[in-house]
Amino acid sequence: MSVLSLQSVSLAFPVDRDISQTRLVLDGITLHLASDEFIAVIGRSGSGKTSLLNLAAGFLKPTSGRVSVDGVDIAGPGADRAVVFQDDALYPWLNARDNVAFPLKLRGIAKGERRLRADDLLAKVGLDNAGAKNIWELSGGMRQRVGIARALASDPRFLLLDEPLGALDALTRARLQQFLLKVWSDSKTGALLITHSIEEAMLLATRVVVLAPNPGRIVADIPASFGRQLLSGKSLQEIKDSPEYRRLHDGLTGLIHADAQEDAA
Amino acid sequence: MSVLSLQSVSLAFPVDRDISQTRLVLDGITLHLASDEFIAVIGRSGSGKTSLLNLAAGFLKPTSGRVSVDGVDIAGPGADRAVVFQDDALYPWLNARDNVAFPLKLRGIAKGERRLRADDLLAKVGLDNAGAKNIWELSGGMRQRVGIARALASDPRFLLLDEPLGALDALTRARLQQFLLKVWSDSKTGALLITHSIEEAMLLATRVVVLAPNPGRIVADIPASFGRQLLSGKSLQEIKDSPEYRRLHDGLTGLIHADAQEDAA
Amino acid sequence: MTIEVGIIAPTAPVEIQPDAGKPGRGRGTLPISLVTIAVIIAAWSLASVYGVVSPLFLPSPLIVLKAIYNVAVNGFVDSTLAQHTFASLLRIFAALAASIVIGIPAGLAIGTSRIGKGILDPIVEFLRPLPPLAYLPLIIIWIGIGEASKITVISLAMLPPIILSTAAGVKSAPADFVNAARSFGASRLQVLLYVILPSAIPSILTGTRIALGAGWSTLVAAELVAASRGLGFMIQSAAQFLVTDIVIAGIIVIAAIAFLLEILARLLERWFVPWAAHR
Amino acid sequence: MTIEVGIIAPTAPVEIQPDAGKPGRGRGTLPISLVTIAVIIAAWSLASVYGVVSPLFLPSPLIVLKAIYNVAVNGFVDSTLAQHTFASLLRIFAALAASIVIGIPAGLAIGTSRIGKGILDPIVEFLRPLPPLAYLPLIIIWIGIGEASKITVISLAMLPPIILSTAAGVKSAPADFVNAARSFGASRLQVLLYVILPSAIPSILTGTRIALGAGWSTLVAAELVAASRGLGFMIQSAAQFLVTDIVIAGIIVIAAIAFLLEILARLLERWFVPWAAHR
Amino acid sequence: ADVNVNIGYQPIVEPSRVPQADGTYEKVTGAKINWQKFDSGADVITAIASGSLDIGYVGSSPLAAAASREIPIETIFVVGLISEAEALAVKGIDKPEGLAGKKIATPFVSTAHYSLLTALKHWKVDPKSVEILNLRPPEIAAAWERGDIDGAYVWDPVLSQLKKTGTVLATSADVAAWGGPTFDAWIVSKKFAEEHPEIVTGFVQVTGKAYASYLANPDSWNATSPEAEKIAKLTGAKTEEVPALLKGYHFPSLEEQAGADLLGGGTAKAVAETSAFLLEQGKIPAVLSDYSPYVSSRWVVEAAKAGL
Ligand SMILES: Nc1ncnc2c1ncn2[C@@H]1O[C@H](COP(=O)(O)OP(=O)(O)OP(=O)(O)O)[C@@H](O)[C@H]1O
Ligand SMILES: Nc1ncnc2c1ncn2[C@@H]1O[C@H](COP(=O)(O)OP(=O)(O)OP(=O)(O)O)[C@@H](O)[C@H]1O
Ligand SMILES: NCCS(=O)(=O)O
Ligand SMILES: [Mg+2]
Ligand SMILES: [Mg+2]
Repeated sequence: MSVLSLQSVSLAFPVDRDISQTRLVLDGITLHLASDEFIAVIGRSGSGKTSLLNLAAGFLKPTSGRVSVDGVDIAGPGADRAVVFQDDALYPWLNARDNVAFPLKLRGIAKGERRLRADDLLAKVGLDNAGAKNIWELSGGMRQRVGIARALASDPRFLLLDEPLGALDALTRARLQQFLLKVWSDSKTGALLITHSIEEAMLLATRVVVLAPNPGRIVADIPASFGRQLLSGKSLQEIKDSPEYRRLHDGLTGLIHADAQEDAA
Repeated sequence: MSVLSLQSVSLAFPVDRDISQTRLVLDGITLHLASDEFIAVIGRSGSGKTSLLNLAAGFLKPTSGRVSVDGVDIAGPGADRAVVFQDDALYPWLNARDNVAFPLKLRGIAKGERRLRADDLLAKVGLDNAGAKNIWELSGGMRQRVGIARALASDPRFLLLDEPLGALDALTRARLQQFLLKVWSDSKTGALLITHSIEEAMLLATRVVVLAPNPGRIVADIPASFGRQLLSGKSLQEIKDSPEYRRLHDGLTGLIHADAQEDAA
Repeated sequence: MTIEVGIIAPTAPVEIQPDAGKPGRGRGTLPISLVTIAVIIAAWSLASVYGVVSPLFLPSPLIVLKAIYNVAVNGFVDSTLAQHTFASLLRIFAALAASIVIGIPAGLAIGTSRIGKGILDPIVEFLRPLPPLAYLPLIIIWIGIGEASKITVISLAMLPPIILSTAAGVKSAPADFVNAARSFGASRLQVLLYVILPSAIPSILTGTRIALGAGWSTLVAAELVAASRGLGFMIQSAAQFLVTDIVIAGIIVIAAIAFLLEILARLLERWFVPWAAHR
Repeated sequence: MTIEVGIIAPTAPVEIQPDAGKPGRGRGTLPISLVTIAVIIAAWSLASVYGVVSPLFLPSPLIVLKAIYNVAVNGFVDSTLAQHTFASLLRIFAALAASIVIGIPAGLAIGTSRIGKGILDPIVEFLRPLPPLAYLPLIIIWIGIGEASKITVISLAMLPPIILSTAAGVKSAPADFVNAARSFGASRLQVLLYVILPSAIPSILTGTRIALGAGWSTLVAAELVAASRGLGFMIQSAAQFLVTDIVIAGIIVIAAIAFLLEILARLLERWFVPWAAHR
Repeated sequence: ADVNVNIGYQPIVEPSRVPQADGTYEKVTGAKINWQKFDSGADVITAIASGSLDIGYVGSSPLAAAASREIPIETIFVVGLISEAEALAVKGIDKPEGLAGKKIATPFVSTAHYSLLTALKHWKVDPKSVEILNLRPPEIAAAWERGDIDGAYVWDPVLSQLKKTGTVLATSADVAAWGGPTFDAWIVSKKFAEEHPEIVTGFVQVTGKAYASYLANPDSWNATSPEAEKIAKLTGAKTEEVPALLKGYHFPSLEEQAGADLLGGGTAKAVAETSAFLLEQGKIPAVLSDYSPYVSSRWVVEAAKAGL
C-alpha cells in the first residue's frame, strides 16, 4: 500500500510583478493519502484547493515542507499520480479517443489495444460514440468526462481530481460518482477529489477535508463511510435520511459558513 | 419590454472534415424570453444547451429558423445580449478590474468612473480585493465570478449565462444565486441561465426549460415561482419543504431520467 | 478566427444569410486577389505605354511575357528557364531541408532547456543579422564555391525564422498540457515529441513560410558565387547587361513559384493543424 | 513554459530545492551564454594561432580587436566606426518604424477582413521572395539614390515577417474573446483595437524580432546604393580589398548591436506581455 | 587520370569566350575544366585563396590588392588594356573643372574607380570637391535616367547607355596615357602552376590563339557572326552589342604580352603603382617593395614557342 504525504507544506506566490513580496496561499498543510482512501477536499472558492492538488501532483514546489510518496520526496509530476484538470487540458490535435489513449501510448501499448481500452473507458463515462470527435466539437461536460477517462487510462496509484464533475447535469453526475466510487474500490487507487458539493464529498469520500482560506489551511478532517454504504447496496435516499448523514452535512456546512463569518468580520 | 425570440430554430454541424455531411444538434427550437422573465435551461451533457445559448447570443447562425429581438432579426452578437461563458473567456492582458470595466470602456465611460463601478461589481460577487490580480492568479471560481461581473457591467437587456456558478462552493454559490435573482428583479434584465442543477433552475427561474438530446429539442417548458417567493422573503427551507417544490423537482428529475432511459433503449 | 461553417465569423460582416448553416468554406478571397493582380498589371501596362518609366527599366508586360517565352524556349546564359528554375529549386529545397533539420531541434532546445538556450541563443543571435554579402567571402574560404556554399548562404537566411518561431511556439504551449503529460508518466522526450512539438507546429509553419520568403530573397546573393545556372544567376547576368525584361521575368518566375509554395503551405496547414483555428 | 517562481518548470530538471518557492526568476542563462561565447572565441584563437585558416581570411581575435579600435579612432573609408554605425542605425530604425506602421495594419487587415486579405495577399506574396539585388535598379528609378531608397530596401525585407506574424497572431485570437467583446457591444474597430491587437501582440513581437534580423542582413545590399557611410558600406568596401579584419569587425559590431536590440525586445516582451507566458 | 581544373571567369566580352564555348580548352589541355562565373575580381581572388579555383580572371585593382596581401598567385596573361570600354560620361559638364560639386558615380574599388581618381589627380581636381558615389553599373544607369547623378565612370553596356544623352570627358585610354593604366588579366594559383605547368601553358596557348584570331580580322566578328553569338550566350550580353563591346579593349598579342611593356616588366610596375594608389586611398594597409613575383612572362613565352 502506498501513501502520498504532504508534511507541513506551505506555499507562497509572489505579489504581481513585485517579486520581493509574497502572499501565503497555503499554510502548514499536513495530509496523508493512502491508496485505500478517498479524500474529498471542500472549501470556499479561492481557499487553495487547486493549489493543494498542484502540490500533490508535483506541478508546484512547496515554499516549505515536504511532498512525498512512500517517504520518497517527489521530483515533479509522475505516472503514479494522474490528474483530472479543472480546465480540461485536453490536446486539441488529438480526437477524444486518442486523448484517452494518450497515457497508453506513453507506455508503448500497441495501437489496436490502445483503441480498445480507450473506447471502453469512453463508454464507461457515457461517451460511447464520441471517440472520433475533435475536442472542439465536444460540449463542456463531454470534455470533462474525456479528461476523467484519460486520467484513468494511465492506471495510477493516486488519482487527483479537480472538480471533475462540475460541468455535468445531475443524472450524468450521479452516474459518474458511482463510476468513480467503483474504480476506487476495485483498483485500490487512492483518490483526492476537489469538489464544491458537500453532498458529493460525503457520498464518495472516506475522509472529508475542509480548507479555510487566507491562508489556506485544514480546519477539519472528518471520516465518512457513506461511500462504502452506497457500494454495499444501501439506497441513496436511505443514506441521506440517516441521522449521521444529516449531522455531518450540517457540520460541514457550518464549518464553511463559520469561516465565511470570520471572513466578513 | 423586450423579447428575445428563437423561432423554429435548428442547427447542424458538419461531420468532421466531411463537410457534405451534417449532424443535427438542435431541432425546431421555439423559445421566447421576455425581459421580465428568468428562463433556466436544463438537460443532459451534450444536449445542446451551450449551442442554444450561442444561437441566442448570435455567435452561431441557425441552419434554419429565426433569432430575433423585438421582431428584428439579430445580426450577430450585440450589446443587448451579454454573455457569461462556460470557459470564462477573460482577457489575460487585463487584470480582474479591467476585465470587468471592459464593457464600460467600450461605451466610452471615463476611467475613474469605470474603476468605481468595476470595483463595486467585484465586491458584489465577493471579490473585494481581487481587482488588481492578473487572470492567471485567480482560482477557477474567482474567474467565473469575474465573468459574471463583466457581463453585468455591460448593462444588457438580456443576460445569457452558461453554467456561471458551476465552479463555486455551495456557500458562494448560494450567495451568487441571491445576487443574480436581485439583479434580475431590480433591473428587468431577461435572463437565460444554463445550469446542471435542477435545484438552481427551480430557485431562480420563472420558467424551467428541459432540453432532450439527439437532436436537442425542448421537451418541457414549466413555469416556476420559487424565485419570487425567495425574493419576497420566504425562507429557503420553507420553499424546499413545500409540496409544489417537491412535485416540480421530482417531475424535472423524471423528465431527464426518462430521456436517459429512451437513450439506453 | 477563420470563417467556419455555421459560425458567424467574428469579424466578418455579420449578415444572417439564407444559406448560412450550409456546408462550404465561406466565400473565398480568390476573386478579389485576381482583381488586384489585374489592376496591378493594368497599371504597369499604362505606365509603360505612357512612358512614365523608361522601358529600359520597366518593359511592358507584353515584352516581359515574350522574354519569359524566349527564355523558356531558347534559354539565357546557356540554360533554359526550366534549367535555371530547377537549379534554384534544388538549392532552396536543400536549404529548407537543412534549416528544418537543424532549426526545429535548435528551437526546441532553446524553448525547453536552460542549457540549450544558454548555448544556442548567442549563436543564433549572432547569425541572425549577418548580411550574406558580407560573409560570402568567408563562406567561400571555408566551404569553397560548390553547391554547399550556395545552400549554406540560403540556409543561413532561413534558419533564424525557423528557430525563433519554433522557440516561440514552444513557449505558447500551455503549461497544463505539459503537466498533464508528465502526470501520465511521459518522459522528457515524450513530452517534447507528443506535447510541445504539436503545440508548436502552427508557429513552426508560420516560421517556415517566413523562411521560404527569406530564402528566395537571398537566392541572388547565393548565386553570385560561381553559379552557372539558377534564377538568381540569370537575373544577375541580365542585370549586368541591363536586360531588364529578363530581370523582371526572373522576378516574376520567383514570385510565381513562391506563391505556389505558399498555397501548398496553407493547404498543409489547413489539413494537418485544423485545430489551430480552434484554440 | 518559462521558469516561474514556485512552479516546477515542466521540462527543466525537476529537483525540489530548499529555496524552491522563494522569489527569483530561476537561474538565468547568461553564465552559459558567456561560456559559449568564450569557447567560440577560444576556438577562433586556436584556429588562427595554428594557422588552420589563412590569417588573411580569419585574422585572430586580437587583430580584429585592433581593427575595431583602429576604425573607432581613425576610421575607414573616410568615416569613423561611430559614424558608420550611426548611419546604419538610423536606416534600420527608420525602416523598422515604416514597417511597423505599414505592416501591423496590413497584417490586421489580412487577418480580419476578406477584402483586405484578397487585396493584400497577392501583394505581400509577391514582395516576400524578392531579391534586393535584383530590384535595386527599379528602386533607384522610382525613388532615387537618397536615404529613402536605402530605407525602402531594408523595409521591404522587414515587412513580410511583420505582416505574416501579425496575421498569424490575429488568427490565434480565441473566437470566444472576440465573441465576448461583441456581446458587450464592441464595434468592429473596438474589437480590433481592444481584443485582436492585444491577442496578436506576442506574435507581432516575434515577427518584429525576425524582421530586425532580416533588416540587418539586408543592410549591405541597401548600402550598395550610393552610400558613403554605414556598416554595410564599410564591410563591402573592406571585403573587396580583402581587408578581412575590418569585415569581421563590422560583422561583430552588427551582431553586438543586434544582440542589444534583442535583449531590449525581450525585456519589452516580459514587461508588456507577461500574460503571454500564462496562456 | 584526368586533371580537374577550376577556372573562374567574369561575364566580360572578350575573345577567349569563344574557345570556352567551343570546348577548345578541354581539347588542348586534356583536362576536365569546371568553368565558374564570378561577378567581381574580389570574389575570384577569394575563391583562388580558398583553393576552389586554379585559374581566374581579375581586373588590375583586385589583382594589386591580392598581391599586396601576398596571396600566392601569378599573372599569366594580360587580357586587355582597358581603353574605350571604360570612360567618364557626364551631363552638363564640359571641362574637368566643372566636376567640382557634382555627383559622379562609379562602382567603388573597380578599375573604373581607380581610373576616375587617377583622372581627377591628373586634372588637379580635389577628389573631396567631387561627390563620388558608390553604385553598381545597373544602378548607375537607373540613377542617370532619373537625373540623380551628373556623371559616372563606368563600363559597357551601361557606358553606351550614358553616352546617348551625355558626353565623354575621359576614357581609360586617356587615363592610361596619363600614367594610370588599367587592365584585366588571367591569374593562376602558384601551387597549380607548379603542379601542372603544361595545363597553364595550354591555357595560355588557346587564349592567345583566340586573341590572334580576333586581331587578324576584328570586323568578321560582327553581330551576326557565330563568335558574337557564343560570346553573348556565355555572358548574357545582347548579340548586337558584342562587336562594340569587343572594341573597348586593346587586346595584346602573345608577342606583345611577353614584351617589356607588359608581362616582361610593365605589368609588375602597373600593379605596384595601382597598389601605391590603393594605399594612398586607404584601401589596403601596406604595399610590397617588389611585385615581380606576381607576374610571369614564362607562360606566354612557352605558349608562343609551342606555336599557334
Ligand atoms: N463545433 C462543433 N462541431 C461539431 N459538433 C459540435 C460542435 N459544438 C458542439 N457540438 C456537438 O453538439 C452537441 C451539443 O453541444 P453543446 O455544447 O451545446 O452541449 P451542452 O448541452 O452545452 O453540454 P454540456 O452540459 O456538457 O456543456 C454535442 O453533441 C457536441 O458534440
Ligand atoms: N499563479 C498564481 N499567482 C498568484 N496567486 C495565485 C496563483 N494561483 C492561485 N493564486 C491564488 O491562490 C489562492 C488559491 O487559489 P486556488 O486556485 O488554489 O483556489 P481554489 O480553492 O482552487 O478555488 P476555486 O474553488 O475557485 O477553484 C487564490 O487566492 C488565488 O488568487
Ligand atoms: N573589369 C574588371 C572587373 S574586376 O575584376 O576589377 O572586378
Ligand atoms: Mg480550483
Ligand atoms: Mg455546455
